Amino acid sequence: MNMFFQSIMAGLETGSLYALAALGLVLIFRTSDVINFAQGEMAMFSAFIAFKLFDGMKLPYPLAFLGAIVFAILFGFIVERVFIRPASKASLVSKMIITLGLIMIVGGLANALFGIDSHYFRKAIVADNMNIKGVVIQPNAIFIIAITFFIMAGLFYMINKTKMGIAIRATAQDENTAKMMGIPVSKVYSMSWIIATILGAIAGILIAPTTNVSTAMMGEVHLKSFIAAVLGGFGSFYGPVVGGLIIGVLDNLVGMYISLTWKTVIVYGLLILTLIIKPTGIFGKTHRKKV
Amino acid sequence: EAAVNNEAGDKVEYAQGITEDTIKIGTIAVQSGVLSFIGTPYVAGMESYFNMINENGGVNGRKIELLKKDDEFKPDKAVAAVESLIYDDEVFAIVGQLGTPGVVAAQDIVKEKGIPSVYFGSGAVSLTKAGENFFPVQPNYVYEGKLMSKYAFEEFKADKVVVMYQNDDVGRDGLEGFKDGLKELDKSSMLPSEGEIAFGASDTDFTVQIQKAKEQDPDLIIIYGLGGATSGILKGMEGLGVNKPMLTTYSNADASFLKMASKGAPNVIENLNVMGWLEVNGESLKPLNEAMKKYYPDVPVNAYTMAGWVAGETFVAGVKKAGDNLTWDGYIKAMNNLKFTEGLAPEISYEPGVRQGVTKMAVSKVVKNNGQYEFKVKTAFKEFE
Amino acid sequence: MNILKNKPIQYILLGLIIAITPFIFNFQRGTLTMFNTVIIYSIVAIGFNILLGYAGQISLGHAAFMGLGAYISGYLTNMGIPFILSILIAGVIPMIIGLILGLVALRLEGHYLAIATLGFGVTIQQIFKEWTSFTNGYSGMRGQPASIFGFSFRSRESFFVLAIVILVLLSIFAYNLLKSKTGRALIAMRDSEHAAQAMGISLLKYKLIAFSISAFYAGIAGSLYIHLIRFIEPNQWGVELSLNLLAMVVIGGLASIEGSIIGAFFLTVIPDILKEIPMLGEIRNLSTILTGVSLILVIMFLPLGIARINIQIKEKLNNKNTKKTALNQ
Amino acid sequence: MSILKVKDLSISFGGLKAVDKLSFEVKENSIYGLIGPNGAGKTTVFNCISRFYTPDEGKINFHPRDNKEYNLLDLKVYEVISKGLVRTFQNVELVKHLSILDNLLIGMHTTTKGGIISQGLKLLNVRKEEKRIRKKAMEVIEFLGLKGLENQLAGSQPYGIQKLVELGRTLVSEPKLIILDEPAAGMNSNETETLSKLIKRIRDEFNITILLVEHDMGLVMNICEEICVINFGKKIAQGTPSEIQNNPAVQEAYLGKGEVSC
Amino acid sequence: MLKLKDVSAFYGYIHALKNISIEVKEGTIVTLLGANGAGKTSTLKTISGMLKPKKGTIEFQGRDISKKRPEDIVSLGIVQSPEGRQVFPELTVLENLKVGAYTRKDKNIKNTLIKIYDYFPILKERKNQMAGTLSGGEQQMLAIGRALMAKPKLLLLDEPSLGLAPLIVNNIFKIIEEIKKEGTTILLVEQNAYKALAIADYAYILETGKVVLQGNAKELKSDSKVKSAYLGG
Ligand SMILES: Nc1ncnc2c1ncn2[C@@H]1O[C@H](COP(=O)(O)OP(=O)(O)OP(=O)(O)O)[C@@H](O)[C@H]1O
Ligand SMILES: Nc1ncnc2c1ncn2[C@@H]1O[C@H](COP(=O)(O)OP(=O)(O)OP(=O)(O)O)[C@@H](O)[C@H]1O
Ligand SMILES: [Mg+2]
Ligand SMILES: [Mg+2]
Repeated sequence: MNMFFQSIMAGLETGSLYALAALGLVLIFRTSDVINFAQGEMAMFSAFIAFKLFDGMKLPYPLAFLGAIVFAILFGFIVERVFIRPASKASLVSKMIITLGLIMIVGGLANALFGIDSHYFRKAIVADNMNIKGVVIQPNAIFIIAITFFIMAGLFYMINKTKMGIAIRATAQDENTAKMMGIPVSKVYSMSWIIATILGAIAGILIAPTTNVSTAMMGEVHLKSFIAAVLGGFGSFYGPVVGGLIIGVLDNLVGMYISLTWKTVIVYGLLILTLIIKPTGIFGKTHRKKV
Repeated sequence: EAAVNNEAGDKVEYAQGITEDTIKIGTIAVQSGVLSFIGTPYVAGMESYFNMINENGGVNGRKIELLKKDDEFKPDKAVAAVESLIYDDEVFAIVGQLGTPGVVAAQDIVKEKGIPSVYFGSGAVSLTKAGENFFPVQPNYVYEGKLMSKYAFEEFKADKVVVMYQNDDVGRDGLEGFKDGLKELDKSSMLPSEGEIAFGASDTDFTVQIQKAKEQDPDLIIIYGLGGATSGILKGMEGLGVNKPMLTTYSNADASFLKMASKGAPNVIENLNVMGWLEVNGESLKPLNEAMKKYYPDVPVNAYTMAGWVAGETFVAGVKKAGDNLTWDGYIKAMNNLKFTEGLAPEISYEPGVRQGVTKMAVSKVVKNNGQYEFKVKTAFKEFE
Repeated sequence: MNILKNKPIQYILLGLIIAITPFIFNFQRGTLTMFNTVIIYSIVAIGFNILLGYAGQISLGHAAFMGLGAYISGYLTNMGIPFILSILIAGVIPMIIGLILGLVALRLEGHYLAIATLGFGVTIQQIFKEWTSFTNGYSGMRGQPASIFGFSFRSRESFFVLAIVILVLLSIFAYNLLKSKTGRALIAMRDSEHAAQAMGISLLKYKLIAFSISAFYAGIAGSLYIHLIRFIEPNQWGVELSLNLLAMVVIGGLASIEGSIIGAFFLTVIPDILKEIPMLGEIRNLSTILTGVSLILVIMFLPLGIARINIQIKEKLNNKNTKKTALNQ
Repeated sequence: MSILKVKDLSISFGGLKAVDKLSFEVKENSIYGLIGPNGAGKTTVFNCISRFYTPDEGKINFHPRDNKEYNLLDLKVYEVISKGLVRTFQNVELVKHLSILDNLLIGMHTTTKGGIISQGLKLLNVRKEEKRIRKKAMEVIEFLGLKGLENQLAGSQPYGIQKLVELGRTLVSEPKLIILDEPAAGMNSNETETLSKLIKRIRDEFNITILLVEHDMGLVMNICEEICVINFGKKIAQGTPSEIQNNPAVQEAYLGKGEVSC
Repeated sequence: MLKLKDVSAFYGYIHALKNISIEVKEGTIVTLLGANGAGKTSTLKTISGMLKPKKGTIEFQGRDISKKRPEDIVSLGIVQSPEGRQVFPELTVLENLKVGAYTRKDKNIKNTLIKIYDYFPILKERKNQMAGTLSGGEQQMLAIGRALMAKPKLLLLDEPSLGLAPLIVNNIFKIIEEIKKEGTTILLVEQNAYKALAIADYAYILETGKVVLQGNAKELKSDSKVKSAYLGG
């Protein structure tokens, strides 16, 4: 029984990491209809900045964290201005290719600037583990799960309840008409890329203790975050979070009780099955399309 | 045309890539993309060695000219690169081709041409039977696994082990070798089938695997995987408070792995032992460290750098032995008579038909020294007999 | 002269010219191997373009079909089955599996389809890794040289001819198909599913057709691949290749057969050329960065793909306002 | 003889009953108008007939020829056209990136023969088919007065032309019944008049029954022989144009008093 | 209030507006008439900044706005109800209306909303329905309502009666007159020329991108040439 709960606990922690990474993805998707393949790469870059500030410049951890956030603001702004906006009229797949190019640029730059080594980066919360009836609970894991839910709730509020949120959604659906209604569309895009990049940075920094800081650190997490978003549904912010948690937990349970070698096949198989049964994800609403 | 006299005094032409004062060779390694963390230090190590040799006058008056190709770890690019080197650039030898997919894909081409190919950045077993012109150096994973079983038995006195293996060629070969070894030692019962635990190279959460390992209550945990996942497992052990002796592959026997892994797992790291095929005390690493500082100051010195360096050493040892008889036959013959003990590896030698690469390995243990972790050699270099 | 305006004839003539160039000019062997892979990727890209450019269905798992073709063909020829037969089977089996994706696509749109197919691709790749009795797992599978009626296509030049013949045949087939009922139905489905259905076009049928044809092309290309490179392993057939295929057709030009070929050329050759620039080669990873930059530049300045460079330049010269109209077309 | 019989048709969206036990019959070779206030459920009825929606209740029977009768609810959307029933859309749905000619060829999709292999190899039968359908499409293009525009992209045409192309696309399939959703929307009165004449000619020259939804009372009263008025998904009146115009219930719900101008 | 001087605009090669000059006086209703493709919509688009004029000036309250961005033009008080409705399909009716009020900073948004629900009661009934699932006519009402939410100084209406039932059409024209009385200036594009001329003060008739006729609305309405050519006799 301990093993069961321990696997679930670990699954929730990893799942939160996927969810955290997925939230930025979903935000960009919902504002500009772009699947940002480079989200993971951008998160990695920001995590490196935090690491360099902490390890290289010896700043205290909170300051390094903050520094990376400030960097992310700039980074998101630049990426949107330089790469995304000039192609705002391009088709959906063209935008995918742009973010593909972005992977190469950001990844390549990181490689050239930060070197090829992996580095350990400390946890956000360093405290003794708790042990509840044989199940080890790490305070840092609780912190990560809490942050994820906090961000999710914040995004949910912003998108659904604020004026900015409605403007963001309107822009996503019809940029031209949004302009005609006086929405400063370019500001909306900048904003959402900035927020998404910040989310990426937070995800990257929190993931770093698990994966180490390296140019390849986000690979698996990024892929899983996609799956999380789709599984839960791109249409909401709680969908991806639940999707992430499900994948994290499922991965562990399948590994624990079915097969460690076939677990990827099984988990992806379940994903495809879910999508066939519920094409827009678990929480996605299906609108009957009006003819 | 350059020519030499062979033993019988006949005129023999130099092989391609050889002139009076140069030896042109080629290497292939991934140098861009996510996997460049392997290829970059590797090539840097090799090139530093050649630079050092060239600066000291070259080998028998010939400078070594290294052509580098990037295959992005892809077999098709590797094939094209090998062809370019052999047919278009006409190099004398392929030295230190890196990456199992590319090495195996190019195997036929290299064999067909008969060009010497020295050192492979790969632990693929198939190289041991590839042909007379193939000179693998670093131990293959199956052999290492086999040797681990011997150490598990002799050194760790284990009655029960668990093998956590990376679920790809690396880990599976290691596991296979380990099981082979147990069988030969008649100790198959040491590893129950529940003790074979797979993990993915890119996994981030090892809780399930660690719990399964712990459940077996083994005397020794073998971790057969590369640095990223292995450090992840150590962190997991730290988190879950698992304290068992561990033994991992030579791929992790370098200081930068230790530096990274120890920070995430300061308590369990001292349980870690590694296999090693190189003598990596401060003295023997000095030339490498100096050369790297000189030529590639921003590239880390790690297991890959050392591997590249050994590739250079091995090739040059063969050239020295061949003297002026720089035909392919001449070189291969020279290599077959080689017994090279001056390098980082304790001993490299080939006989016709024997292509095992290095077979002597030692176990080192992680120890804490003035607050720093380092490897300390704990056994002699032994072979599996 | 009129006959030269006929696309299939153009394809044949062009194929002929390209096929004999290695016999006239002395290409480097490595370069010729690369050109051979360009032809192979062109075949996948044409199939993929039928799916994406014409039918408007995205797939991020197409590498799996190519891999499947490669494994099947390798396995069969290793068992002694003639190349001709095994290349056909290597096309047909992916085609059948493509039907499964077609069924998925019937229920999914846009991003959901993208990820579902990505999941499909990863799953199949995982199966390549695990099903060792068929694929030989991580150790990889070796392949024989292609041979037809005892003639072995061992040399790079002869393989080039073989690959081009197949490319030309498949290009003509695609062209004819797209210029008739099926092509119109696919485009109708892409532009307006409602109109298509009202006009009697079964979305199920045409999604299945699109997925299975493109899987067929990928399978054929996979088969050629293993007989050219003569080695494959599971890691090749992953997301990276699938995304590269996507980039090929978008960069080359959606809904354009020529574009598919140009895109395959671009994505195979440009990174290598960038590596060769000697001054830059020393700076770590610059080639990767520049490849990314080149992708983005193409999208920004030639949003309709390199194949349509002429109309886009013409429009640019004529009026600055044209970007909108160009995309509306 | 009724070509289309709708009986007790009901459909709701969530709590909203968009169509409520609606019944009406369209006589063969007539021009039949379905009118009603905004949101009354007209487009929804069309969507049920053309099978984009499946009603919660009710029957829709189609009777194109003497000895043939289809229960439309047994059919899938794409099967409807081959039985002789075809529609246009309230918001024009053309294949924007194809020429006008190609759009018409798509209208003949179900009657075009040839398998995938023979299309890919361009066998003789495929070439013959292509010739046949192109000829037919050109005839319709001429009929619509669009000759010369056939190779233009459909998407770049003015709205009015697009509506004509959509009409043409229904004609090439040789239907028995065409249903039109607001064919005159966005047209001025001259254009509407031309359209009225065209619709009449279609009925007269091709013997095609027309069922239409329209808010332009000029057109409706001018060409429809029978009209059904619905409100909140229910029928509130049925009859000839003059009966409808003078029906007080219709005036109150839809027309307004004495407002019909034409 | 609004002055277009010699405005020319293009879509790619297509010369949509050819030296158009139009003036809209404060507090009036001006209507633009003309056949399909005459350039009416294009004129409105150049005013709202969606189509950049190649030549000519557009002055609003004495300021040149021809180079301003659409969102800035809205802030100046020019709002459009676009052709083809263009509601945000996946926002609810209420959210669509809120988007309309995006540029407003005053506190009276609620009142405007009440008034719009008053004009179009159906919108109130459907306030939580996704706009994309509304019927054609309902969407049209929403588009008009959304523009009114901005409380514009100058309202651009592109075929507001499109797809509306006769009863509602009459209503719309009444509403237009009402908002004029409240002080909003209106530029109206309509196919229903009779009705448009009936409420307008001044009218322009466009043909293939040119102004071919202009004048007092009442006069044009009774002009027999105009009648036969544009009003369908
Ligand atoms: N998919 C849907 N989901 C929810 N409500 C819907 C849906 N489709 C239609 N409705 C509602 O059903 C009612 C009928 O819509 P329909 O489109 O049939 O009206 P209509 O009679 O065609 O009106 P109009 O003349 O304005 O086009 C409307 O109130 C509409 O909001
Ligand atoms: N996006 C576009 N791309 C290319 N041409 C266009 C575009 N929009 C309009 N046009 C062309 O510009 C000209 C003027 O069109 P506009 O839409 O302004 O006419 P309109 O008077 O509003 O007509 P309608 O009554 O159909 O709404 C037409 O020839 C039209 O085809
Ligand atoms: Mg309707
Ligand atoms: Mg218009």
